[in-house]
Amino acid sequence: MKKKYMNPYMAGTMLGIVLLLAMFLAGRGLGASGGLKYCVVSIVGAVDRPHADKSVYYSKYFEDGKKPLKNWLTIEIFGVIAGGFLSGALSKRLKFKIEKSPNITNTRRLIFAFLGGVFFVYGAQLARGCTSGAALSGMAVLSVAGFVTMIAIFGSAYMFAWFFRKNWI
Amino acid sequence: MGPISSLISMPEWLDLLIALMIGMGFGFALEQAGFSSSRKLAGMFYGYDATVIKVFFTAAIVALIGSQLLSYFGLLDLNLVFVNEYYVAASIIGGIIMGAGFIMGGFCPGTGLCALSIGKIDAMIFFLGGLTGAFLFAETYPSIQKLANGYYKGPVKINEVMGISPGLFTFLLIVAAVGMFWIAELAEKKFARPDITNDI
Amino acid sequence: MNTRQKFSAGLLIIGFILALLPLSGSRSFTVRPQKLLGEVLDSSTWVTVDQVARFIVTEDSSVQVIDLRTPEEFKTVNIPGSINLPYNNFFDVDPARLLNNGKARNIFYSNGDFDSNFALAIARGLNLKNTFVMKGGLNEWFNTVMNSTFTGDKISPRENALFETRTRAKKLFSEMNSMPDSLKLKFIQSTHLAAKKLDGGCE
Amino acid sequence: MKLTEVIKKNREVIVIVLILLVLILVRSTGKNHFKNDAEKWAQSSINKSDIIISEKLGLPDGKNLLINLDKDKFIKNNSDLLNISSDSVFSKKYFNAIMKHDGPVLLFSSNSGVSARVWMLLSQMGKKKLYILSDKTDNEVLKYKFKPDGLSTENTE
Repeated sequence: MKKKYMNPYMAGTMLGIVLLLAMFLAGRGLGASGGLKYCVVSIVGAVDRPHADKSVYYSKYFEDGKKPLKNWLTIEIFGVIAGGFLSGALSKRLKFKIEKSPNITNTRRLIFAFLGGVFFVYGAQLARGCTSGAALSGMAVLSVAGFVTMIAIFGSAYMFAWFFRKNWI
Repeated sequence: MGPISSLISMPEWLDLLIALMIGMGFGFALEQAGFSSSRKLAGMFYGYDATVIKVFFTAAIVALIGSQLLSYFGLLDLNLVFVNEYYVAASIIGGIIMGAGFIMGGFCPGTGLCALSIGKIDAMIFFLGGLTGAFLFAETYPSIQKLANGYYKGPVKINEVMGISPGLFTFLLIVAAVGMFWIAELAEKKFARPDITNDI
Repeated sequence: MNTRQKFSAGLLIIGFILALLPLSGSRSFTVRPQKLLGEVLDSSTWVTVDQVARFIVTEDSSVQVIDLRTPEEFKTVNIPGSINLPYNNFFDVDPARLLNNGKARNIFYSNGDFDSNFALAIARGLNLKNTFVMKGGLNEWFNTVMNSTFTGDKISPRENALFETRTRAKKLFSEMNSMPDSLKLKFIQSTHLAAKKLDGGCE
Repeated sequence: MKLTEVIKKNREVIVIVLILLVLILVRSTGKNHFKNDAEKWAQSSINKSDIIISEKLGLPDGKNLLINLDKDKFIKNNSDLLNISSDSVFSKKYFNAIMKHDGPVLLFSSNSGVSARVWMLLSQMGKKKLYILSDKTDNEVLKYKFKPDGLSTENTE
């Protein structure tokens, strides 16, 4: 039997302490989308190195023989996966499944999941951080960018919620 | 006196080990909060589950209080902690695109990774989509470079813009958050969907 | 009381305390007083004008000379390769970030012995251990390096080397400061202090 | 609800807040640390003429306490004199004497750099009315003029 989720305020406190530790130990916040970017950069670098060297975008990640996979953000997201797995194992929530509303098909759910990923990470690259990197970490250091991004994300999600309501409720 | 990384020049392996440990804590906290479930996350936008706002604001406020106190006790130099730089257009437009992605996919990158780690297949597809998104951004970067780098304001802090002390701003934020928590729990009752919440 | 109410109450009280604390977000000395005193009185924090002359002549890239005088004074005359960081707005430019520049030594100088040593005490107090002072300032530089003359006919090899260095430093100094103003300005602008950016975010 | 009941139900909150209050109390009353806001306490060093004084120009009013920072030298002066070698400024006995002195405190060292550094440290501890006694008050004036035509300099003194 799977365990119940932690009380949200307790979980928030735990997350806040992790964020505080990141600030105290490394002088930086948390991040997730940055790690995805570095994965892509290293894939592109491995597949088509001349293209990467030519592009204004990729080339800066290969300057001076830098290795995009050996990067704080990339290692951090491996940690996220490990930590999530650990927590799932402890609370007996490990299970392969597609989570969706019973009113929609698996294919529909997966198509939208894919599209959501595309949009989210594209926007995160533009805003230089996602909900964790820009909004959460930004708010914790009182950065204006953090608050603006947070309001934009939640505001827009509420705006679009009506259009996608069939997917969820 | 923190941040430790600026205090001593850490060897690379230690720096990356810290990254791994922080990442693990991050993933663990997200999963424990229930962010590995897209339907729980989406509940935020339909009112039946407001965990997102509770966890999100509690975390931001705890880190904010903690860092202010550490700085007060002379243990952390906040001038050496990274402050996100403010690109007005990029932050707003990026945020709007992210919001759309959030409601479509039901995850944000961090929660997606953590859902993927416990075997959610939709999260794996979300992750693939994320990689595609990052790839698309890199390829379209030359044409949106101007937008991405325009209206640059630097690493501005919100309390400095408002002209108040960081402590006072934190207090105001807490007051706002407490109000939101209260509204969120009222909404959870009003829009309750036991069929969904019992399922996740 | 449920969890939300408990958390709300706790956060509100702590937030209220925070609002009352004198948190200006500004920098404060972080090294323990007794330790800092020992550090600033250590003789290794002083370098001589001759050492600076040698750094300049050998173009030592691990050293950054920092001129704390006003921009006008700096424009009139300065030590070659130095960077202007006026003491008057030492805090405005965020010393902690500027001096975290990866250089083994940042050497302060002003005209005399006050500004440079005030700045050193501040920098060391902010835990910037790569900061030093050129003893005697620019006055001592003129006195020792610029006015060095060869006296007597018998000198030891060591004196000879010292004299060589001084002469070469003097020549560099003269060349640099004899440049027409427009050229000098260009040169100064090209050597602005490259502040190390903080690492972080999702970039 | 009775008061005892409220306290019982909010035990965690009360404990955390109390611990925090005690820590803040200890910090704000503790003396062995530098004050917050280094910029504020360094401010008067920017306008040097206010803090660097010489006997010639006249000493500040009030009961002066002169601190001689040089180890071996003893200087004569008509104000209260304290011979402290510079490295024991923060030893309990001398530090209390400096901080508790109401009138102006004058720092003297034959090395102006040492007086300047000690001045900054004491000022950052919150000491007001702190001066540097120096016979070289014009120390920060450039006494040489560089002549661009050749390799020569001119002493303007």
